[in-house]
Amino acid sequence: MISGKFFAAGSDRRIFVAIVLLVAAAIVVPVLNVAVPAGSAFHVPPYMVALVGKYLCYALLALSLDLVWGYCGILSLGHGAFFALGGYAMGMYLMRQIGSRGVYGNPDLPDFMVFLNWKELPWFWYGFDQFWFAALMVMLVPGLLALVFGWFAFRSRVTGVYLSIITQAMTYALLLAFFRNDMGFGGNNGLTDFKDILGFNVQANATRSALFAASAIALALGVFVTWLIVSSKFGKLLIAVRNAESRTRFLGWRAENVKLFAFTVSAVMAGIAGALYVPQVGIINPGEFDPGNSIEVVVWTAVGGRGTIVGPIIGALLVNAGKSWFTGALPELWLFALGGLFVAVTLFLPKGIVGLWDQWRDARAQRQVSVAAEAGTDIDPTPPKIGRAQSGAPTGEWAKPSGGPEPQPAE
Amino acid sequence: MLEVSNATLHYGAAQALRGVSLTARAGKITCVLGRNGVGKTSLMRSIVGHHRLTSGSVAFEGKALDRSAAYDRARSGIAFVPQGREIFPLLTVKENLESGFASLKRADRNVPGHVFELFPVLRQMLARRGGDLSGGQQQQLAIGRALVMRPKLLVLDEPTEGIQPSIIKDIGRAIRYLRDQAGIAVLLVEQYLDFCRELADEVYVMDRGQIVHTGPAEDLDKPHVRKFLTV
Amino acid sequence: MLVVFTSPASADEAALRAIIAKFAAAQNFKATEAVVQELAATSDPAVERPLAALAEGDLYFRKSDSAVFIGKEAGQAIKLADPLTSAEAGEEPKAAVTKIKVNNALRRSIRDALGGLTLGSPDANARIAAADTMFKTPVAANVEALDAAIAKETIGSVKLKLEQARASSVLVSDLPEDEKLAAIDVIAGIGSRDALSLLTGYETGAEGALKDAASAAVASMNSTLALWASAQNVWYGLSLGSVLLLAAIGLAITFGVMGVINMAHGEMVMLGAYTTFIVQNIIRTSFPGLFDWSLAIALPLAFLVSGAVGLAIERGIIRFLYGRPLETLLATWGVSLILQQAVRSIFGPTNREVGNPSWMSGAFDIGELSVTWNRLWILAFSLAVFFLLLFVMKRTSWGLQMRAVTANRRMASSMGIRTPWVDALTFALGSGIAGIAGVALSQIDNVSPNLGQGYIIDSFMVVVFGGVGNLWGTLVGAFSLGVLNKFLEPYAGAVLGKILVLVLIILFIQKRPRGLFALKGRAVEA
Amino acid sequence: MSKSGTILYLDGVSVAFDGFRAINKLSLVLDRGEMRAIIGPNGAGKTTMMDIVTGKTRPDEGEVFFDGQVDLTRHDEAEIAMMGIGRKFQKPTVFDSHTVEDNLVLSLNGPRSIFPALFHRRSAEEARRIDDILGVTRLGDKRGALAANLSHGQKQWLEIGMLLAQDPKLLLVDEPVAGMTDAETEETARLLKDINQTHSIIVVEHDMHFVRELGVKVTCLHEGAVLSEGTLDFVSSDERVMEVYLGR
Amino acid sequence: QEETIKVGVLHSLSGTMAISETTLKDTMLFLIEEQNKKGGLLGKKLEAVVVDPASDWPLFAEKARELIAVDKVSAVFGCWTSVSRKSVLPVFEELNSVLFYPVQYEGEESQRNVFYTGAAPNQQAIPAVDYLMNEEGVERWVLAGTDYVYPQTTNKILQAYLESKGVAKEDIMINYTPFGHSDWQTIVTDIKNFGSAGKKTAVVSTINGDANVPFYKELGNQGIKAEDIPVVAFSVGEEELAGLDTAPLVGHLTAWNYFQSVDTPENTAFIDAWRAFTKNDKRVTNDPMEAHVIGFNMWVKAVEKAGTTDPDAVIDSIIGVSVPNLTGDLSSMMPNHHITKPVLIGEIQADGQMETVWETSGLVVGDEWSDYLPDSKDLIADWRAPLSCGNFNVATGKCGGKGIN
Ligand SMILES: Nc1ncnc2c1ncn2[C@@H]1O[C@H](COP(=O)(O)OP(=O)(O)OP(=O)(O)O)[C@@H](O)[C@H]1O
Ligand SMILES: Nc1ncnc2c1ncn2[C@@H]1O[C@H](COP(=O)(O)OP(=O)(O)OP(=O)(O)O)[C@@H](O)[C@H]1O
Ligand SMILES: NC(N)=O
Ligand SMILES: [Mg+2]
Ligand SMILES: [Mg+2]
Repeated sequence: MISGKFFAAGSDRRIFVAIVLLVAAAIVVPVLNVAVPAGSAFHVPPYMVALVGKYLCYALLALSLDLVWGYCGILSLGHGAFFALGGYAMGMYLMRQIGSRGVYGNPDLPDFMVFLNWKELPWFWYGFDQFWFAALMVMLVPGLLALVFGWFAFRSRVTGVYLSIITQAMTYALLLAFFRNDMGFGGNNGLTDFKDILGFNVQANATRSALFAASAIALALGVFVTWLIVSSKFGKLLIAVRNAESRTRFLGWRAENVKLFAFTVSAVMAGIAGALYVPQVGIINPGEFDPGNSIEVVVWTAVGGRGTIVGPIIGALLVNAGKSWFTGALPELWLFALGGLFVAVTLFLPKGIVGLWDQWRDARAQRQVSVAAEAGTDIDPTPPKIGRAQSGAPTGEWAKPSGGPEPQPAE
Repeated sequence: MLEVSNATLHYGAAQALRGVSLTARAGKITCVLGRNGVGKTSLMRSIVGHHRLTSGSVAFEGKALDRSAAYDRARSGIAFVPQGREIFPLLTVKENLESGFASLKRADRNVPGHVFELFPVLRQMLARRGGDLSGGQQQQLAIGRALVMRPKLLVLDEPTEGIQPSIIKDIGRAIRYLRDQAGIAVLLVEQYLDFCRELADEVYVMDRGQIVHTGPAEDLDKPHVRKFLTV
Repeated sequence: MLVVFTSPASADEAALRAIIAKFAAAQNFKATEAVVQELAATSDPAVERPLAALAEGDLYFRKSDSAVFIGKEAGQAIKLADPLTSAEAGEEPKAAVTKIKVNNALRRSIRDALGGLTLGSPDANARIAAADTMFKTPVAANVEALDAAIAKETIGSVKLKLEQARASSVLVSDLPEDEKLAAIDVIAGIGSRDALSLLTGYETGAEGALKDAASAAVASMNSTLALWASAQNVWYGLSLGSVLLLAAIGLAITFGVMGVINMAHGEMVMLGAYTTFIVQNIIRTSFPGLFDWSLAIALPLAFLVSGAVGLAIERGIIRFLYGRPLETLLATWGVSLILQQAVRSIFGPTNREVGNPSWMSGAFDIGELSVTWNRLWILAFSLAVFFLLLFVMKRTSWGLQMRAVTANRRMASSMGIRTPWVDALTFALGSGIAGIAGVALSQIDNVSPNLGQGYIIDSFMVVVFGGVGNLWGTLVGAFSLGVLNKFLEPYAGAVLGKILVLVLIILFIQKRPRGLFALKGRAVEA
Repeated sequence: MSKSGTILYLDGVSVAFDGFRAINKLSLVLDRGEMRAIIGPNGAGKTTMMDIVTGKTRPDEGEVFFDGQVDLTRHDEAEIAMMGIGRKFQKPTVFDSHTVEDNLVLSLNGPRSIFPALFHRRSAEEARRIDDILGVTRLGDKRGALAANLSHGQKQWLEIGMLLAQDPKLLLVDEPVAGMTDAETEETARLLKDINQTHSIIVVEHDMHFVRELGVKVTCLHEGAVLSEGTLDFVSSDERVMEVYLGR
Repeated sequence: QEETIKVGVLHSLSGTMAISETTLKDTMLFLIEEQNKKGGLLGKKLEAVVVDPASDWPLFAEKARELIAVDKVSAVFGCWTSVSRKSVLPVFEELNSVLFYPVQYEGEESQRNVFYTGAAPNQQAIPAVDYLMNEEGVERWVLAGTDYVYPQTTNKILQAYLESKGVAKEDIMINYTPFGHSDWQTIVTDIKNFGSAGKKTAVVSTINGDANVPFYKELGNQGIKAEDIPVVAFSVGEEELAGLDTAPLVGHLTAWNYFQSVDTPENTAFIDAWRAFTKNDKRVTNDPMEAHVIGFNMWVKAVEKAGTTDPDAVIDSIIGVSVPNLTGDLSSMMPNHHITKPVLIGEIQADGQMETVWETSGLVVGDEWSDYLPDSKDLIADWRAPLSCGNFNVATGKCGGKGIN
């Protein structure tokens, strides 16, 4: 049974711990925020709830990228687009919830439409007054975009940098498009001034706590789903595609469908992350489509350790916490600190933070082997199998057409 | 000329070489044999500087090489034909050959005529990209490329792999020619027993990362040596 | 405005001075304008000096006695000169004088007034300028003056201009119809936009044969101008392409050849631009005469600065990452943040001024094609850099070693190639070239810490669109994206145009999954 | 020539790369259940012929039929593989970042779509086959090792193992014994003969001892076309074959 | 440790907006230091809390929350772009704090917790157009802007205004470009062609930020002279011009409420003190800086008046507060949370300064709801009790916008 494997000790324990921690946070943090009085040492201030809730959404985004990049070798430089689309779908719902409480008091049209002289609601805004519809769109829109985009790209065998760059072009084009007021999504200012969600005031403490809990649960679910995918035979196939796409074809696998599935699932996850993010930060605007944002997601993932499930989560939490802290504590110098962190991580933690942990475990295992060897017993000297996609070997995705820089030890 | 003493090599926790010692003399052909996975390639790569030994040493012309990088070893006269060919796929055949110029003085920077005598196909394909060649053609290019370097020691890891029989014979002749005329040392890994028996002045047989037999080529017919080469 | 040109009357100097003195009392632009008109009406060539000074904002009056002077700033003081004779008249502190204010409308009427006055100038260029002004602002009364000037004129090109000016004035005069028809012919022959706008304006008010003639002329001019417009578009496209090429070309080395996902590429460009700024700053303060040479001096320095920084990055970071191309993205992203902030801390967050040397300023016309000098030089420069680099890569042993090392570092080492050197120098070369691109880009764009960020996406787009690892691909990619962009822009607008270009890139990559100049064959798939 | 009864049917196939004709009006027919050895000089077009059959390279002209009726030029690599054509590459190509065992798991025949893979559980039958193959290829003690860390010869064996796991109707085997000891070469010949009981096979090799061991019909290619065909003795006594291939 | 009053400074010190906003951070530090020299406020020292929202809009919201909830600042001075302001608005509303926003913007907003010390469109755009129409006789208009809300809205207002003045539709050309647009060749040519139709033409530029430098460079190189086609810009100040060779641009116009060149004793003293503070005798000043000066002084006065920094008290007491601006008048906080300002039109000089060529005779009250947009012309804001409403509809007599018509 799946659960049997899931609770087994060893390789997958880390995943289990992560899920337990997230579920616990989903329960405990809201309680400590809402039920514990503000003076108490155990009180979690609302400020923290909002902040960490936001990080959890970023973590889900990073996790979704890891599914395609870490396991399938698709370096998407446009994952922010799926996040933003999910966010916009949620934002549209929240806009419609404002009703006649907008500054112009128009019950049908959001404020920005009124003051740009729109006469009626554009067709693509229909249905967003219903939560179920918006929730559906949160998954459907990014999923569909990924499906169509991926279908074309993977079928044409666009790989490596070429794929990365067209994903970047995609998010850049969307950035420019959403910037335009004529698009009907509020232009540069985006969607903002939200009042309530499902009838609850978005600014109320309890709502914030609930959103935090929802984010933690969504992330836990994301971890679980990702784990299910990568630990199945399909997961091995993902890695095989990353490693030698054309070889999988000669074994009869349709590499393009494999990638398409992972890409779409990942886009849906990113969309959900975006949808949870928007009510917590209170605004969604085209800045989320900025190619720089998508690159940052790649950076979080790399910092935590790609091809591991918990790595990207740790990376996203850490880098964002660092950014929050540095921008307050060292407002003039924080870029040195952050930039230095990225350089240091690459040089000293080549496989990210989780990689460091694994290395340490390997080293310990190795010590055991040598001890055992001295004692005359025989231990299988293969490295311990861990939750990480083995990425010791080259993955040619960014390698140039052919033989591009091959992995070789530096001299 | 080349002196390997007590070499050990680890890949992480796994040990590939266990105290290997070997000598390759100038004007002689030294052949290393052994089953799959016994460590032949690991030994060759340690000699040319692709792997750092865990312990033991490699000396060439009396100088210890252990600290020098692969390019310094190449510049001191060691040429390498690796298993798996490793030609530069996007460089043309001509450029692949010219990549061997790096270790030569400006005046010597030309492709010796015997390279094209030995492998006429290379002359026809000078402008084609190395990666487009057939497997055997690539192997010929890899050998030709090593010869451009005018080496004092030629390290060949299964050079006949994928090459048609007539050219294998030519390669044999060429190796002998290089030994006799240029007096260079040749270190050869080979699975193809007949080829080895014909050429070798001295053979080393490996098993599980160790040298288990040393002797002249004729020893290869002895059963206690043979047993290391059967399944 | 009625000015008599035939006999440059010399008004009495005292009368002129009296008029000039009125400037001090003029409270607003209308009043100043009246004084200008009064001066112009004297038709005395001597008024040219005070009027020109006024247009330049160099006319002052002394607060103590309301005397009017031409002033030149000299530190905290103003050097005064007599408005008519230019004789020196001492110095006053800034606070003691008041500048006589001008605005655009005033400058315009001074220009018109001066136009009339300079028609008889001994300087041929001044006469041409006068003729141009009269051409654009036709007045019936000018015909007579122009006739006289044409009769006296000896230089052919000036004469032509004068005749064109006369034609435009004839149109608004009450001369007979056949004169006007001839004038329409003359104007139609010019074929420029100014001529077109003149005729279009005339056409609406004209009647009968004149209207027909004007309409026909307008129609034919419109069609030739449309042709010129597409030529102009091609030129703009090439020029945008050259900027893209410059931005991308260093990346074609560090990324295209070496495979380093160099997110700090833009910052290398930025360092080149800041080097230009420093060079110009030193020149401005210490060697002002060398200003026209500033770019030539900055070029090698920028190459060295960016190259040295590149070298340091390669030795300090990149070389540990050759086995892991993807990690270079993370590390160079960090480097780019550090470099941006370093420049921000040293030079401040705002734009820095980098000037155009005189040979990079202005524009010239080929027919109706207007070509700005800076764009032309940048195009020439980008091509020069490109071919130089192509030569290095394809024809030198260094280029061969570079390609061998990046294809298979371990094997290249076994061929005797000093791979650390080659790596370091290659990265330095790519960075250095980014640096000299920065020198060129400083001529058309902001020099600010964000400079690099503006080009990084475009650079990657160009290199990848052209086909990674292929220099020709980068060239063709840059120019085709440039031209495509410029042909879309007039129809779709700048924003939609850019979106369309991105969408077309996405679609194009579907057709050619390995870029424009895709490498084909086994070598690639292996 | 009739296609029926053939497992592979090539007629008049040509392919050129930038004007260089690598395959030149090649015709070749393999009967069901047959094993054929193909020899020929380096660059004769042997590997290219396999590329054409497996859908990697599209021929410029000519007919390529599988199993008498399937036009292979209309299908892509994955479809062709699913029909039952398996291939071992000249340069051993395995999934470096997977263990030996996982390489085999991915090769085992069975459904090839997403959802079955997602919900796949390994059956006892599959486990047994993997053990068998590991035994045959003598990689049992490398079961958990990363394929990247295998020696050259071990990769050759792994790829043969993957081909076995795939269990295709037609096996295309490009230089299987390169880098193997003489003893292993004999072993491989035995193995192929064994498989030939139930499968059709094309083997490319330069090792004449091995080809002799197989004892099957031999085709010699040269410059993209058939130079000679028949028993090994017949072919190797052909003057032209000696001239261009075997040497004197 | 002695108790201080904390003041939040929320300006981007990195990213794309650092180029403009960093100076405002310095201005706030300067003002706070000056105030402390005068003995602080309510007997306490002021303390600046500087954070870097890094030109990242959601980060603005996060940092605003941090300033208010964690650092417990009494007021925040910050934001530049409208989107950053929109992003922090809900935070100020929720946590009930005050924000002083110093930049010219598109209007159509009046929020209880925000004080708008920059210009509304009627304090900048409309007077500029009036000037061009009356003084320069302009009949044909190019409205060129960066493609986002501020230019789009401003241009909508201007278009309505121009049409109300009888300008024909075909005499208005509207053009938008992306942020950071750097290749202006086509557009400058279009402007040139549009301007050669025989009618006096001018460009009204709402081009923002980095795109301005290449725009002006291209104008200069293509030889568009101010006498032929003047350009009036709303987002180009002394700071932006410092990065440009302004010689070819002499005569082009800008419209602001303050120029560094304004010749008043207040301004001279301010510039001297500012240069002493920054230890840079070339450091320029600009309009948003002046807005912060006014806003800060108003806040100080309001706090003194209320005797507390409590936001509710300050919000009540600040209305009607007047402080000297740097152009020699008294600016007052109006009930709509906008202030009164003079409007100046300046021509760019060769030294990068602006020379005032026209100014309004008196101060202009910021109009939050434009009279030229159909849906906002009936709205007013008045935050005094009992109305206390940001969108009071004078037609229906109800607070809460226009409602359905
Ligand atoms: N990079 C590596 N990491 C771990 N183990 C390795 C690595 N490379 C080789 N090995 C192991 O080391 C042993 C020796 O390998 P080596 O390549 O030297 O063998 P070989 O004698 O050349 O074999 P062959 O005849 O197949 O080429 C093998 O068991 C192999 O699995
Ligand atoms: N993409 C390509 N571009 C150019 N030439 C090619 C390409 N592919 C193959 N060739 C050429 O086609 C010929 C046939 O190559 P192929 O690999 O089929 O030979 P082979 O018979 O397998 O030889 P070997 O025994 O050496 O493996 C060779 O001369 C090769 O150089
Ligand atoms: N409010 C502005 N200028 O964005
Ligand atoms: Mg080997
Ligand atoms: Mg072959």
